[in-house]
Order: sequence, then structure tokens, then C-alpha cells
Amino acid sequence: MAGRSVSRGAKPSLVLHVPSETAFLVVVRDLTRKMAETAGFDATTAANLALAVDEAASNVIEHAYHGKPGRSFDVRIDDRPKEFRVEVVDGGDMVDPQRLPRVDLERYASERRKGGLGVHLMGKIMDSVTYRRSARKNVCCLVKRKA
Amino acid sequence: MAGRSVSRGAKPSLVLHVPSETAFLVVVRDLTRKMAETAGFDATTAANLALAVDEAASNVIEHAYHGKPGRSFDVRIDDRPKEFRVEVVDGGDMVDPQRLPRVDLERYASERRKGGLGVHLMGKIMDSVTYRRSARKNVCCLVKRKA
Amino acid sequence: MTSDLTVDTRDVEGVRLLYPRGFLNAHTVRVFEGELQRTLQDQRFKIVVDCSGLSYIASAGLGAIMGSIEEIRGNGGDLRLASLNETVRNIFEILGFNHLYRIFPSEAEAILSFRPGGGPAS
Amino acid sequence: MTSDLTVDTRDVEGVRLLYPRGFLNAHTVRVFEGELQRTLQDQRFKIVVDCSGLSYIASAGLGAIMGSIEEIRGNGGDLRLASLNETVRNIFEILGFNHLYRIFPSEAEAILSFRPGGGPAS
Ligand SMILES: Nc1ncnc2c1ncn2[C@@H]1O[C@H](COP(=O)(O)OP(=O)(O)O)[C@@H](O)[C@H]1O
Ligand SMILES: Nc1ncnc2c1ncn2[C@@H]1O[C@H](COP(=O)(O)OP(=O)(O)O)[C@@H](O)[C@H]1O
Repeated sequence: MAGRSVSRGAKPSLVLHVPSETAFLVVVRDLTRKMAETAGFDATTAANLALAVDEAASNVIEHAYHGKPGRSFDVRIDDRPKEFRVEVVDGGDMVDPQRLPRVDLERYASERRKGGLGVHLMGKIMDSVTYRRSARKNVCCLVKRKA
Repeated sequence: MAGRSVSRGAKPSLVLHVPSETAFLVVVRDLTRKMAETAGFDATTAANLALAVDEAASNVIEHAYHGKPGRSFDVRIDDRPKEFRVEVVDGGDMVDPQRLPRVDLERYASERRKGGLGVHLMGKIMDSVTYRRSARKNVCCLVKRKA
Repeated sequence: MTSDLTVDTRDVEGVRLLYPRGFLNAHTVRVFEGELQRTLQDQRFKIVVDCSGLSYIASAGLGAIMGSIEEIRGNGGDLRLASLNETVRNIFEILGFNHLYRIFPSEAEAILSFRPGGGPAS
Repeated sequence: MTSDLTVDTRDVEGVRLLYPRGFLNAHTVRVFEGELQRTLQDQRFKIVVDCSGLSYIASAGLGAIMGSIEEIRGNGGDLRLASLNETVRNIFEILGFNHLYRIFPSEAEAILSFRPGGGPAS
């Protein structure tokens, strides 16, 4: 068999502008997973990266916008040579990264809490998760290094 | 069996901001197909709608931007109650809708042409395809009525 | 019309089976929580969540399970999981949930584990 | 690294088989055109494109086929298609290409059709 193929290197960034409704989370997820697979991550890692971005976007809808529809946020996906970087940018309430909860899974169930798992998962999946304020926007930056 | 479900009605618009590279066409396609399925179209129709948008985006990259990277265009997807509407917006060369070719498939092969099929396909798939100039941008508007 | 999550239920040998079909995230979690609440109201504390139709789960879904487990176990029952796909199992492992919950390859094994003397999780 | 399109080739009974795997649009059409050109340079004019690995085709791919068909038929050959999925077949039908090309359910049937007395398209 003879063969030829087209494959892809790192790409300039793609931005998805998303209304503040949870119905769109699945679109954020699918796009992130596709871009992560294109960036060379295996299927399981790509699914995990998509989950981390789903969590960041869920938090924007629930906490920055308090579940109000009619707002929007951006998901900027950057496939860089050494890392896969996603920024979730919103114009809602600020996050205080110092006040993000830390989860102790041993005690979690008995505390009867439901929150905190999203931030915990993002940290487990990504190499870094940082929050900053830029041009009056909140930017949550998620980075995964390439192998 | 007892059951519950969440399903979706019409949604506000989602915008994908895309670099002018053919490598991103697959992302445009996947997003359109997903949104079309969510809007209630069957799998084959959703794939066709995704193809029409792929064709419009390909034309922007090839004809409005002449294959130059470093530019970008927007794909705005609007799931309205009675129609599914996609606008592809670019800042490149204008299209003259009058000069878009009409394909006569009977004679097509013998004319040894390769072009014209994209515009033809868009017209076959959509209920309407219109071009307009707005705020110094080219807008290609593709509409499919819901059944 | 696509449906993002449905949750069918069934009772077998006194065990309540939940069949989430679709994905379980912040958008769909209310449906799942609703079925879980109904199960507890029915005084059904032996619960198997058959995940064969579940494409993925986000923290909202995991939180719903976490939020009910004390009540379930406090009533002498348990919530056990079956037929997780690779994506879902991976998330359970990342969170260490595989140490908090008994997970079975198949629904049948999960049901059998509730019989007196039912074997340990495989 | 994902690959968007590969085109393997094989010769069987004097027929050149092309196996596009992936999708065929403006991004990937060069690869497909390259293999088609190589086929013509090899003076292979009995061609079967086995589409079982093709997820979808856009006008760029259809144009590549259209652009070579006259040369192929002018040399006493033909380009025939096999194993189209629902999405791809639907596009061929929308364009009326099913009247311009012979399309077979399987690769074997497409190959056999090139034998002297090979049956009509099904
Ligand atoms: N983008 C955000 N803006 C404001 N607050 C946030 C944001 N993300 C997280 N938080 C805070 O951190 C807490 C934990 O978030 P998370 O782990 O996702 O769990 P949950 O969202 O289920 O509460 C939230 O309850 C909220 O107080
Ligand atoms: N967005 C556009 N901007 C400028 N010209 C366009 C655009 N779309 C189509 N055209 C013109 O219409 C022609 C036919 O387009 P199409 O049917 O897609 O075939 P192809 O792109 O293969 O030539 C193009 O060759 C081009 O001249």
C-alpha cells in the first residue's frame, strides 16, 4: 500500500463566543475535545481537558453570572507548540482565587457538601489553572503541557 | 420504566471566530452539525447543513482572503423558532452575487471545470443563500426552515 | 429533538436501577437529582446506577451522588455503579471515587452484590 | 497526531483501488488529487474509489473527481465508487452524481463490474 496524509501542527487561536446558558456547555466541551485531539492528545486526555473547560464555563454561568441568561463569555483555544491553552473570559462578578475552596475528599461526603469538586477536578486535570483580571474581564487560564 | 428528560428549544446565537486556514473547516463543520442536531434536524439534514457552512467558509478562505493565513472570519449560528440561520462574516474581498457561477451539471464534466459546485451545493441544501455587505464586512446568510 | 439526558428506572430484586442516558453536567443534573430524590422518597436505599448509556459526567453529577450517599448508607443501603465507559471511569479514578464507591463491570454483578453474601467489588 | 485524510492505494485485477480515509474537503483535497494524478500517470484508467473510510465529502473533493473523469473515460476507463456512507451518498444524490457515476454497495462488486460483461450498477 502507498500512502499520503495531511496532519496538523500548532494552530492560531480559535474563539467561541457563548451565551450564558448551560445548554451550550456541551458545545464548549465538544469543541475543546476536538481541538485537544487535533493538538495530539489521546482520546482520554482530550475528554479530560474538555471536562476541565466545561467546569470553568459552568462556574462562569453559575457564579460569575449567577445563572442569568442574556450574558455571554468567550472560550479561547490556543494550540501552542509546547502547550494547549484555553482561556475562559467573562464580564461577570470577579473570582477571588484565594477564596476558592479546597476539597478534602476523605471528609467530603460527611460534610454533605456538593460544591468544590469542579475546581478540584480542574486542578487535577490541568498543569496550571490561574485566574486574572484583564480589561475589566475575568480570565480563567487553563494550561496543559504537551508530552 | 419511568423517565424524565431535558430537551432544548431555540437558543440565542453562538459565534465561532475562526482563523483563515482550511485546517479549521472541520471545526466549523462539527459545530454546525451539533447545533443543527440540537435544533431538531435529523442526522442527514444536519450533515448537509454542516456541509453548506463548510462550503461558505471554504469560499471565504479561498476567495475573500485568497488563501492568506493570519486573517479570520466569524460563523454565527442562530437557532430561531422557525428557522436555522448561519451567517459567515469576513473582512476580505467583496463577493458580487450576480457573478456567482451557475452550474449546468449535464455539461459540467465536459467543460473540465472544477469550480462552481460549492455555490451550487449551498443552494441545493439551504432554503435561501444571500450575500450582503454590512459594516464593511461581507455577510453570507444561510437559512433553513424548520419542518 | 435531541434529549441531553434521560433517566429511566427499574426495580429488580429490591434494587432500584437508574439508567442515565446522555451526559450528566450542570445542564442536566436536575433530572438526575430528581430521580435520585424520588428513589429516596420511595425508601429505596439499594441503588445501582447503570452508566452504560452515560457518555460523560462532570462535577455537578458527581456532586449529586456525593450529596446523597450519607443518607443512603445511613439507611443501611448503598449506591453502586456499573458499566462505566473509559471517560467516566477515568474521572472516578482521578477523584479517587473508586475508593469511595463500589464499581462493577456489569449491571448484573452490581445487583448480585446486594444479595446476602454478595461478593466484593471487582 | 490526528490525520485528516490518508489515501492508500492497491491494484487488483488491473483495477486501481483508492482508499480515502478521513474527510475530503478544501483542506485535504490536495492529497486526494495527488493520488488521482499519480493513478493517471501510471496509465491506470480503471479506478475504484472505496469510500468505506470516508466520513464526508465537500465540493472540493467532488470537483477533483469531476475534473479527471473526462480523461479517464477518454482513455477507455472509468471511475466507480463503492461503499458510500449515508452522508456521502446523500450528497451524490443531491447533485445528481448518481446518474453520472456508477456506485456499488461494495468494493468487490465495483471491481467485478470492470470484468468483461460486468453487470450494471445496483
Ligand atoms: N468563575 C467563578 N466566579 C466566581 N466564583 C467562582 C468561580 N468559580 C468558582 N467559584 C467559587 O468556587 C466555588 C467552588 O466551585 P466548584 O468547585 O466549581 O463547585 P461548585 O460550582 O459546584 O460550587 C464556587 O461555589 C464559587 O464560590
Ligand atoms: N465568499 C466569496 N468571495 C468571493 N468570491 C466568491 C465567494 N464565494 C464564491 N465566490 C466565487 O464563486 C465561484 C464559485 O464558488 P464555488 O462554487 O464555491 O466553487 P470554487 O470555490 O471551487 O471555485 C468562485 O470561484 C469565486 O469566484
